Amino acid sequence: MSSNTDFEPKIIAFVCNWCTYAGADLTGTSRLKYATNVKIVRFPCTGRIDFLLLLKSFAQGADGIIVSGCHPNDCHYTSGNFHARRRWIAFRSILDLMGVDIRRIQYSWVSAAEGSKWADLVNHTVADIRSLGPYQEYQKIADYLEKGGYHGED
Amino acid sequence: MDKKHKVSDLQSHTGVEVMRCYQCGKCTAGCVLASDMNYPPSYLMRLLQTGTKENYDKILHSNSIWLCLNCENCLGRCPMEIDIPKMMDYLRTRSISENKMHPDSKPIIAFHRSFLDSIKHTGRLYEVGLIAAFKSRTFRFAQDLNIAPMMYLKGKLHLLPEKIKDRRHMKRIFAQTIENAKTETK
Amino acid sequence: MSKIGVFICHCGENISATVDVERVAREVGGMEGVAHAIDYKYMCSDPGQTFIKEAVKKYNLDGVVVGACSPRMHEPTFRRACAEAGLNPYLCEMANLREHCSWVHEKSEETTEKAIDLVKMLVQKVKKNKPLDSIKVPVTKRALVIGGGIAGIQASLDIANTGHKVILVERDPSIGGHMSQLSETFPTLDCSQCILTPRMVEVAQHPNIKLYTYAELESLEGFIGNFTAKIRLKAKSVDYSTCTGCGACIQKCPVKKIPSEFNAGLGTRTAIYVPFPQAVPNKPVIDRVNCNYYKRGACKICEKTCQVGSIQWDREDEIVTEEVGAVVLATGFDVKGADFFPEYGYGKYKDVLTGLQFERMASASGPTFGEIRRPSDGVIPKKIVFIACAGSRDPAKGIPYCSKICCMYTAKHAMLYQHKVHDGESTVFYMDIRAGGKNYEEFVRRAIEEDTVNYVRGRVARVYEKDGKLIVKGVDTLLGGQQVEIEADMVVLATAGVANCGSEQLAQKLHVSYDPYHFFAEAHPKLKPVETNTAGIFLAGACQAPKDIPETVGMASGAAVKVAALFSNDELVREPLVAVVNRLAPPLYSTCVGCFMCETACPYNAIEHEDIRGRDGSLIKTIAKVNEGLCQGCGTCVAFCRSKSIDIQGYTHEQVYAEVMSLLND
Amino acid sequence: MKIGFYPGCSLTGSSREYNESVVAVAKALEIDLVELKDWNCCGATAAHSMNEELSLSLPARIMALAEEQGLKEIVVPCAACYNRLKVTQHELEDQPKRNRVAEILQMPYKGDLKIINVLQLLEAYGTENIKARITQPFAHKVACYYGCLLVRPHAILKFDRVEDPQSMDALIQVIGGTTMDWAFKTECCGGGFSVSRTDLVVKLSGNILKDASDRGAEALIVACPMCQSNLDMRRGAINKTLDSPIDIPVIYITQAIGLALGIGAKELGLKRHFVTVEL
Repeated sequence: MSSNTDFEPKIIAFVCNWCTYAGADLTGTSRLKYATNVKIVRFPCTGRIDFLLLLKSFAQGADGIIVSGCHPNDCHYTSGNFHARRRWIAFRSILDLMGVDIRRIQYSWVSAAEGSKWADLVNHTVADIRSLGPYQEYQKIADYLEKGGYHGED
Repeated sequence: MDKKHKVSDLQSHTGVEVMRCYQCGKCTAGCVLASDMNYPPSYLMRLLQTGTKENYDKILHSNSIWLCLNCENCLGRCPMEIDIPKMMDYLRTRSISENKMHPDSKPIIAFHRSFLDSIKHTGRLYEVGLIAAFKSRTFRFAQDLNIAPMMYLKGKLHLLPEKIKDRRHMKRIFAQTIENAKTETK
Repeated sequence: MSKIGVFICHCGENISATVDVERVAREVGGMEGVAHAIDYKYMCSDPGQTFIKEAVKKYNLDGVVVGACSPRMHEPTFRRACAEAGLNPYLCEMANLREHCSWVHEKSEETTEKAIDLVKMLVQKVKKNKPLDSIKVPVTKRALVIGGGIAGIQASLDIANTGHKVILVERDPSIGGHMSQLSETFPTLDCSQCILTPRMVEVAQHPNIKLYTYAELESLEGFIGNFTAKIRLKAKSVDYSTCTGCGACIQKCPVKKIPSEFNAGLGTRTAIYVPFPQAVPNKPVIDRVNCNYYKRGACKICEKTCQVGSIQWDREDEIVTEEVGAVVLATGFDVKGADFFPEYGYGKYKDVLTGLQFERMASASGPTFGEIRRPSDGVIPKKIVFIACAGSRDPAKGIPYCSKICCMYTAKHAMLYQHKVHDGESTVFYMDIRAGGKNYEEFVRRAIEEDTVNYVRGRVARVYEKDGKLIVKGVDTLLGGQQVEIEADMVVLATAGVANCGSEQLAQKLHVSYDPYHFFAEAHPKLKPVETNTAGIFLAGACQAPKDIPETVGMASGAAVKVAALFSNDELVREPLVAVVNRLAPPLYSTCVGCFMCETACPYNAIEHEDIRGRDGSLIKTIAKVNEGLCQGCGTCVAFCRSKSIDIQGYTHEQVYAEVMSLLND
Repeated sequence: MKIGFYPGCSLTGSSREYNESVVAVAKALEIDLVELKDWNCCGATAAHSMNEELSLSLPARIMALAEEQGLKEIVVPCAACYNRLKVTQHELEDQPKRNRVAEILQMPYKGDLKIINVLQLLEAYGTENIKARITQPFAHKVACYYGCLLVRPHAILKFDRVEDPQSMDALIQVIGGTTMDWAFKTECCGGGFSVSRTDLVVKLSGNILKDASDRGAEALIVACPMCQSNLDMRRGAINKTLDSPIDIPVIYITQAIGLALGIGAKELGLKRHFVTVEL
C-alpha cells in the first residue's frame, strides 16, 4: 500500500443542501484548504439519497464516497437524516455481505457551522482512500447491477 | 501536570463523574453525620472538582470518608444521581493504600479488619471473637462490659464460633481479593 | 440537441486567482450540447446578467449554467435573470466554483480541472432539467388561535386588529389562563387581573374574534393557507343565548366541595360554576363529573332556580368546522404539584404549597382574600420557607432544564409576604439567582436588602412535620456546607414549569414537533422562534418553553405579525421543488403500485391516496398523490419508493444520475 | 409454598429472635423455608469499606450456592444482607466484574436468583392469608422504621417508595395496628458503627427513638437486625443522653405478626430483648 502516494482517488460526496453543503460553503468563506479529490453532489436531504446510487458510483469507478447530512435532530426536514442513517445501517450490512469494501464509504454529519469539520472530513477521507488504493473490485458490483439489481436512470 | 489525574482515576474505578456536581448541597443538607465530618459531602465534591493533588490529599486525610455510613440518603436525593457512597468506598481504599488514614478511622478500620478476619477463618461472623479482636486492636477493654453479660443471658452470644464446611474456599477468596490487593500496594 | 449556455465568473479575483477561468470556459464550450460559453469578471453585476439575458435570446438557449459562487448565494439572482429573458428559471443551475473550489484549493492544474468537472457536472444535470412552474396556493384569511391565556389573547387581538378574523379556542370555561390566577406581577408589582381583565373583555367584544370557550381542537387537516379545523364544543349544559349570568344557580348548587382549579385546589367551587368572578364569558357551565344530576339522576336544583330556563340537561358535545389559513398555538404550561416531591412529603402536608397556590393566597380575589394563612389551621405563618428549583434543574426527576420564571416569582412571593406579615421571617433556599431582564436583578436585590428576605444558597434535603411545624433541613453551601434547620410554619415550592397536559397529543394532531419534555419545537432556535416546522402553524408563549409575561406577549405579537404577513397575500407562491408521482397513459396510469411506503416516510403527511377509475367508474387502482401544499421537498419518499414511481422535481433520478456519471466518466 | 432462606450471621447470633420469629411465622403461614447449605457471611459494611472484589465475591458465593442447590428464590430477612446481595447481583451485570468474580470463586454464577426481603415475602404470601389467621389483633400504635438498607439505593432495589415507604405500615394495619406518619422512617441509625463509634450510634438512634416516642408510638417496628440492636441493646447509652429515658420496645415485623397470629412470646424470641416487651 506504500506505492499509492501518486494515486489520486476519485471521491464523490453526497451531501444535503441545508447542513453539509452550507458547512462546505463555510469552509470556503473561512479559506480552509483541503484536497481537490472530493466533488460534491447536492441533495435536498440525505433522506433523498438512494443507496443503490452509491453502488452505481463504485461500478463506474469511484474510489470512495462521502455521505453527509445534518446532525441527528437538526434535520431541516425533521427526520430525513434519521431515515438515511437507518437505511445506511441496513445497507451497510448488505454491502458487507456482497463483499463491497465498506471502508470506502464515509458516513458523517457536518452542520452548517462546521466548516473546519468538513475540511477535516475531506482530508482524512482522501488519506484513507489513498491508503486503500484504487478500487479494483468494482467489477463485482457492476456485475451485480447487471443482474438487475438496479436500473439507473429510469 | 498531574492535574485531574486522581480524579480521573476515581472516575475509571467508580464511574462517578465529579464534574456533574453543581454544588446544590442537597447531599449535605440530608447527611446525618455531615456536622461531624471535616468536609461535608458537597464540600468534598468541590474539593475533588478542583482536581489538585493538594485537595485530594486533604480528602484522603479527612475523617469524612470514614464517617460516611453508606446510608445512601445523598444518592437517593441527588438531582444529578451522583453515587457518593460508591465514591466513599473507593476513597477509603485509597486512603489505606496511601497510608493517609485520619485518626478517627482507627477504631472503624480495626472493627472492619476484625470482622473480616472472623469471616476468613470461619466463613461466618463470630461475634465473641470479633469483639475480642476489636478490643485487642484498639485497647478498648472496658467497652461494652455492661452489655456483653446481658447479651449472653439473653442467649445472643455463642461462645463457640459457627463454622462453614468449605473454609478453604473462604481462604481462597480472601487470598485472591483483599490480600492480593495488599501485596500489590506494598 | 440541447443548447446550453455556460457563464464562468471571475468573481473579481476570488475565482480567477486560483482557477484558470478561460480554460474552464474553453473546455466546457467544447462539450456536446453547449451552445455558448464565456467568462466574465462579475457575472452577478448588471452587465454580467445582461450577457446571460442576451445569450438566452440570441442562442435560443434551453439551459444555463453559471459557474460562480455558491447557489445558496446567487441562484435566485441568475434564475430571475433567465426568467426575464424568457427562459424557465428552473432551467438555470449554478456550479459552485468559489466556496467549493477556488477558496479551498491552491492555484494549480488540479484546481482548474476540478472547476471544469464541476461545471460539466451541472451541464449534464441541466440537460435533464425540465421547466417547472411555481406552485400557487390560495390563502384563507382567517386565523385559529388555540389557547386563551395571555399569549392567545394577545395574538388574537393583534391579528384581529389587522382586520382579519380570528377564532379563539379555549379548553376551560373562561379565557385568562395562568395570568388571571396571579396576584401581582414582577418586577413592577402591578396587579395581574387589573391589566389582564380589560384585554379579556376586549377579546369578547372584538368584532373580528369568534370565541369558543369550553372547547378543544378535535382535528386539523390541510396545509398553510388552507387548514380545516374541527373543534369540539364541550356541552356546557347551559344555554348561553338566554343565560343572564345572574349566578343564582351557583348560589343554590348543593355540591360545594369541589377543589377549585382556579384557586389551585385551595378553595372550592360548586358543580355549576364560573371559574372566577371576572371570567369571560361570565356564564356558568355544569361540571358533569361532579354534578348530582349526572352522577345519580336527581337534583336539578339549578334548573328550579333559573328564572330564564337556561339549563339544558341533554345538551351534547358539538363539533364545528372552521376553515382557516394559519394557526397560532398558545396552549401555555402547567406546574408540578407538591405531590411530585417525595422528600417534601409527597403532597401530604397541607402547609407545603406550590408557588401557584401561594399566588392565589396572595391575590385579593383568592380564597383568603389576599391574606397569607396556613391551609391547615388558618393561622398566619410567622416563618416561611421558599424552595427554589423544586423539580427544575433536576435530571433525577426528569426535568433538567431551568424553568426560568421561578427565581423572579419566588423573590416576589417573599416580598409580598414581608409586605403582608410585617413581623414574619422569610427564607429562600436557592441554587443560583437568575434575574436576567429589565429591572429584574434590582427587584431581587430589593427583596434581599429592603425587605430583609433571608437568601440561603443551598438545596433542601427534606421537609417533615413535627408538632405543627414544618422542619426544613437545608444547607448553606457558602459556609462550606453548614446544615441549616428551620422550623417553618409554611413552605412554598417553586415547582417546575412543565408542558401542559395533552400537549403531545395536540402536537401529533397538528404535525408539529415537540422536544423531549413535550414543549412544542420552534423551527429554528434563533432565527425562527415563532414558526414551527409545519408551514402556517406558529407558536406563542409558554407552550414552547417556560417564559414570563413580557416575553410571552412579545412572542404572541411576533406570531401575530407572521400570520398577518401570510394574510397579506391572496396567493402563496412556493418553489416547485416537490415530489411527484408519475402518471402514464392507460392502461398503466402510473408505475405506482400503491404500497404507500412513501406515506410512512413522509414527515409532512403530504402523501394522499388517489383512486384511478375506469370510464365506468370502477376502481382500477389506488396510487399515491403528493399534496403540493404540504410537501416540503425533502425527497425521503423518493429513497423509500421501490418501484421508482415518485421523484422529486429539481433532484430527479435522471438529474442526479447524470451528475454522478459526469464526474466519473471523463 | 417452598422458598430458599438465607439467615445471615446476625440471625444466628445477636439477633436470634429475628430468626426465631421468621421461622415461627413462616411455619404458622405454612411457608416452607429451605435454609441454604454451607452459607457464608455477606461481608457486610466491612467488606465494601475495605475491598471491592471481596465485597462482591462473598455475596456472589452465596448466590452461586443457591443456584447450585436449585433455589430460584431466596428470602433474606436481614436488611443488610438483602442489600448486599441485591447490589452485588446488580454490579455483576457488568461482564468484566462477573468474569473476575467467577475466577475468584471458581464456581458458576448465572445471576438470575430472585432475592426478596421479609416484607416482600409477607406481601407475596398475601395479606388475606395473614388476616384469616389473626387470633389476637395487634392493637397498638407503632412507628414503622425501615432504615436505609431496605429502600436504598432505590434504583437497584426497586422496593417500595424511597421516602416515606409504606409496605411495613400496610402489614401492621392488616394485623390491626395503627401506624403513624413520622419523620425518621428512613434515616440512618448508625448501622455498622455500633461497636466502633458507639457515640455516633447513640446520637443517631437517639434521634429516631425520640421522634417516635414524641409522637406516641408504643413500639418501633423494624426489619433489620442492625437497626434493632442499635435501638434496643444501645438503649442504656442512648437514655443517658436524653432528658427523660425512652422505654418503648423495638420489635421485628415478624414478631408483631407472630403475636397477632397467637404465637407465644418465647417462641418469637421476645424475651431476648434488652428493652422489655409488654405488648
